[in-house]
Amino acid sequence: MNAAEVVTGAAFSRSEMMIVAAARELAEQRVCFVGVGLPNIAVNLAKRTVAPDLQLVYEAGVFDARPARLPLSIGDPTIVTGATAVTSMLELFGYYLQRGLIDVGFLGAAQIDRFGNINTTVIGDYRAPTTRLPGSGGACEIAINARQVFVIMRQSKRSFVERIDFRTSPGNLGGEDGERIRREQGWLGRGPSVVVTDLGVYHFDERGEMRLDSLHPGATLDAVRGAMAWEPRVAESLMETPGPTADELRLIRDELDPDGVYTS
Amino acid sequence: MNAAEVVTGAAFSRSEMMIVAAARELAEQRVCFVGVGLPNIAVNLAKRTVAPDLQLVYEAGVFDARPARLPLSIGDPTIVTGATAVTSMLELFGYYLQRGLIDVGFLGAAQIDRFGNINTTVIGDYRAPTTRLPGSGGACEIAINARQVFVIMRQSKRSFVERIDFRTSPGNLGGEDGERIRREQGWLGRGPSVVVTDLGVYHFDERGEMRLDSLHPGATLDAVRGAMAWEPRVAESLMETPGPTADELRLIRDELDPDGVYTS
Amino acid sequence: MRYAPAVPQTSKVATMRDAIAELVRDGDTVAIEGFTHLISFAAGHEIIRQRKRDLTLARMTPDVIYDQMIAAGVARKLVFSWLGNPGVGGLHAIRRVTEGVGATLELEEYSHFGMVARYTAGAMNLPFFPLRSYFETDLPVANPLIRTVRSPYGDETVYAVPPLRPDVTIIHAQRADAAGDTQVWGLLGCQKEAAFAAERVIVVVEELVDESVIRADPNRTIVPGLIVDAVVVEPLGAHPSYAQGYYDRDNRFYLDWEAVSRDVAALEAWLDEWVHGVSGRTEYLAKLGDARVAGLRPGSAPSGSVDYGSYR
Amino acid sequence: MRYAPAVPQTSKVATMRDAIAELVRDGDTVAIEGFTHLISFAAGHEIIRQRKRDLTLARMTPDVIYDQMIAAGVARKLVFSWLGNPGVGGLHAIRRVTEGVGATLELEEYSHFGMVARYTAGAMNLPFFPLRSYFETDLPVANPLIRTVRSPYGDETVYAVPPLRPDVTIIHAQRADAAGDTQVWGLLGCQKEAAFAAERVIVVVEELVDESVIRADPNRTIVPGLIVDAVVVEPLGAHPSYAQGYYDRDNRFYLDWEAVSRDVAALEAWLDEWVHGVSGRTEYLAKLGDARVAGLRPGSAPSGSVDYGSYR
Repeated sequence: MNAAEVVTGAAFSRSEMMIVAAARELAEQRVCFVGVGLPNIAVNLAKRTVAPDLQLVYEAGVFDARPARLPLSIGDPTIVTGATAVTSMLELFGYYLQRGLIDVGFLGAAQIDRFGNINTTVIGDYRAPTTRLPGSGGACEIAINARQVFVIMRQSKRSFVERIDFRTSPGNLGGEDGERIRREQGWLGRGPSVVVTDLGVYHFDERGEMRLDSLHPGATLDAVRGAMAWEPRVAESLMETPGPTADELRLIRDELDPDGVYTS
Repeated sequence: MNAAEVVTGAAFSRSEMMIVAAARELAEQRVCFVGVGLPNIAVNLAKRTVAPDLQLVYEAGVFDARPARLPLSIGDPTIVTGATAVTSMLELFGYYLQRGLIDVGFLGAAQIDRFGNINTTVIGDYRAPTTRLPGSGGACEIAINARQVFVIMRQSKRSFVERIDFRTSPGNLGGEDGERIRREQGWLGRGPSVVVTDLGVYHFDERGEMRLDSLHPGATLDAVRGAMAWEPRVAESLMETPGPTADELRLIRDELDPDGVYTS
Repeated sequence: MRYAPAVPQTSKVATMRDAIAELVRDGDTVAIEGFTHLISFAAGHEIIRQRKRDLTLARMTPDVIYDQMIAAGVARKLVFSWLGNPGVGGLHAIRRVTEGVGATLELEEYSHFGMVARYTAGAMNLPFFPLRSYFETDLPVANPLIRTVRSPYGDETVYAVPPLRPDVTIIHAQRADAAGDTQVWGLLGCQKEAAFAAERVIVVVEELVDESVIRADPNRTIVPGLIVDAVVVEPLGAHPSYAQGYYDRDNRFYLDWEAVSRDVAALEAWLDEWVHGVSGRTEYLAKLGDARVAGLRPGSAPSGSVDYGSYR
Repeated sequence: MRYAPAVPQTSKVATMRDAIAELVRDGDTVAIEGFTHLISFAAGHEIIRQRKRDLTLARMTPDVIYDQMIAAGVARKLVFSWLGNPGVGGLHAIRRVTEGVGATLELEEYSHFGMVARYTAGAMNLPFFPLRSYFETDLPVANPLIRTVRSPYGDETVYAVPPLRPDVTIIHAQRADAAGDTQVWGLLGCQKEAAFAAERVIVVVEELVDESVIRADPNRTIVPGLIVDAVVVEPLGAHPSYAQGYYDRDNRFYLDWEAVSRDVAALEAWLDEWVHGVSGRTEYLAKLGDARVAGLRPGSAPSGSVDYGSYR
């Protein structure tokens, strides 16, 4: 992007920065499986900015959607009208996802650990949880079968935890052990490769551990450490995430989320 | 049928009698899976006579076909136009047949034994056959999953054999042993229940063996014995098959098989 | 070539009241399927009105309708893969009976593909369906019905799920004929699989059409009358969910549900007013008002016609 | 709301000659699928013309096109479930290389559902697919790749088949756009499964249409451009088989084939005249003549249009 366009200061919210940073990660990607919630707005922003040819796959059974508005949910009628293909969910999960045709699975999460293992099932004990979360939906199979997984979530000591309460979707197995497991069980995917939060952008190192590569404008390493339960690995060449452009903000505010559902 | 209408003497061929007798067996049936060849004409005749509500299922993926002409094959476009449903073959074999929704599977055969085991694969040794036949097609799974199986075939010492050269489709297992096998393997079907030939009509007894119940006009028990490799069981109350009606013959000759492909 | 005049097929058209009374029985496993669109709220409400009990409710995404049904006390167990108010948040009636040590609702939990695979195994009469989900997760621990199966080709081991065979599957569709031949366009979800897997099937439709409409486009048929027990004609019967080409989701309703669902008294009052307080869908729609419905109608986006060809 | 102007998708439109030259390699497993209709005779003939060798040919119903290809010597092995000239009789070129002790063509034989299940396992990336065929038959003896698998739920044992993953799948369809998004109506056979199972996919179509035609009716799409490597526009490319809505089967051809196929010299002469003697489909059709083609055109039977609704 053109640096001159970058909006500075408090002219954008942390959520907006998170969505923008997540969208930008999709440049160069071809086929993206869009998860519930924040991924939905990030992916739709990418389609309007860095990745106009991105083919959006919705677990509802839609391939190459061209939503004319931000879908209210991942089954909104606007993802159907004008799509390239609509299939049964058996075929969507079997012939597209499990077959290995998805480049990026884009997920949200309630809890994540340093290896990208994700919990969207329960907080607390499974049989008597303090909070009952939605459960897997398609996340478990997306994490296993998409070639790589991007995660978008707000970061806090409650969400970035040492040990997740329930493993709904497997993380980045990393290393030789991970390779062996993948090979033996016929996994096609490499697991999570990007995590974008309201504070920064993480990628995964060769051992499968999350590494902070970019801090959002205004965020500090201390703020990051204060919002996670383990001592983070930090890239030697830690970058500052370029702030949102005026066009990115306009798209979010005027088109994608005029009611501020995702960005408030 | 009205006996007064029955055509007598040499006014009809043995093939015509066979097709008519086979069609009549479909009275009262609801859903019929139509096999290649002779079953195709017999079932289409039934639909025009004794079973107008019969729902025709073609393995090509068609449910409740209303062919406007005799289909040239079981994938003819005339079985598609005006049908109730067209599905993939995965769904046709899985959701309709294996699910147990087919009342009658109607098959032809090259060889049959006294228990209704059917060979449509090879004559001679499998690895070096004297005659390579078409193979199973859908016959194997029809025989296993249709609630009952009707067979139509011309009868001779070469086709009604003591021991078939290859078991393509299982027969009427009969008896307690058959019940046990069906239960253990989750079979839904009872196997062959009717065999109609150019000489007569057979049903199966409680042990699963074929029994001659009706002789076609002009056929004799000696002729039957001369056209099969085992000594047939014969019903105590052996009937004579009522000959074709004028209407049945007209339908075959004018509409269904004007070129005499099946009836020559 | 003409067919002999067929005996007219018995019509399966029924009222919602009769269909639910006759086909849904206490203790049944009931699947109301439809992924995001075509969710039969109308059938769910009738099940509540008739005070069915001890149901096992199956559904990939128990959303607002299951929150209402579970709040009304019809269910003892939930079989599912994603629990929430789509695009809004949680389902608080369900949370109340699933959180903490006093949880009273039994849960049997899969992933989406696991649920789809279960219906498919049911529809195909298979003893299990294999899939590559669940590796390195806690789901097989939480649900011992998720098991491994070894491939007979090489060493590979994958997971399997057992067939799901509902006593009753209820689906909403755009159109059907009186015999129950049913067509859907837009999202197909797992309705076909859930219907073929079931013992009994109720189809609720926006429009009852002549058989000739169905037969003009047989590739659109997802469920044949063969497996359908009742056809209920209930336009807008999927409100507040949507029906592709007919109406949009009534998002205000979903947003409002958040507050209603959090408050036991408000939820009771809502059920009294909108479910028990109306005799059926006609009164519900009258209460809702024409203006609200009018605001949900989409513009037009025709599919165009294709030619099957006449082969005589 | 508008999209940023997209980089135009690279067109995949290719000539049949280039598509076959680049995508079909000696030794490949090639599946030309299409059950009775939409059989790509045009692609089969081009494979013969280019004298491909050592192919493993897969197809549920090896019919006249495979009889021609096997007669021409392109194949070393056949994977199939039904072998014949549909509605007519045998395939004599194939019989000559499969009967008697001197049989030279290797056979791998299943039932129809077995073949469909193999493609489905390939399309789903499963190590096997379970099915209830083959009980008490000789098929698992003839083909040791048909194996049993025990259900992890109870004692039940069913059969399984392994995935079939063609190097190339070729399908004929009514229409596609330049990116390869492909729509079919009428019989669907196992084309979708065979295409998703394959490493490379060639789609041959009656008509090339604008993307907007595809997007107007997304439920009709059976194969997305995502998995398509080449789109070949070859009207009447399925002759003498049929294309629903476009032309009927040329039955005279199937009847005539019986005599041609029985006689080695006649078959060679036929290949010389109709395959090697023409440069491609255009010359083939010119030879065939307009009158013969005109006689195959069906009457009209429109599907009618449905409305997807515009949701903005």
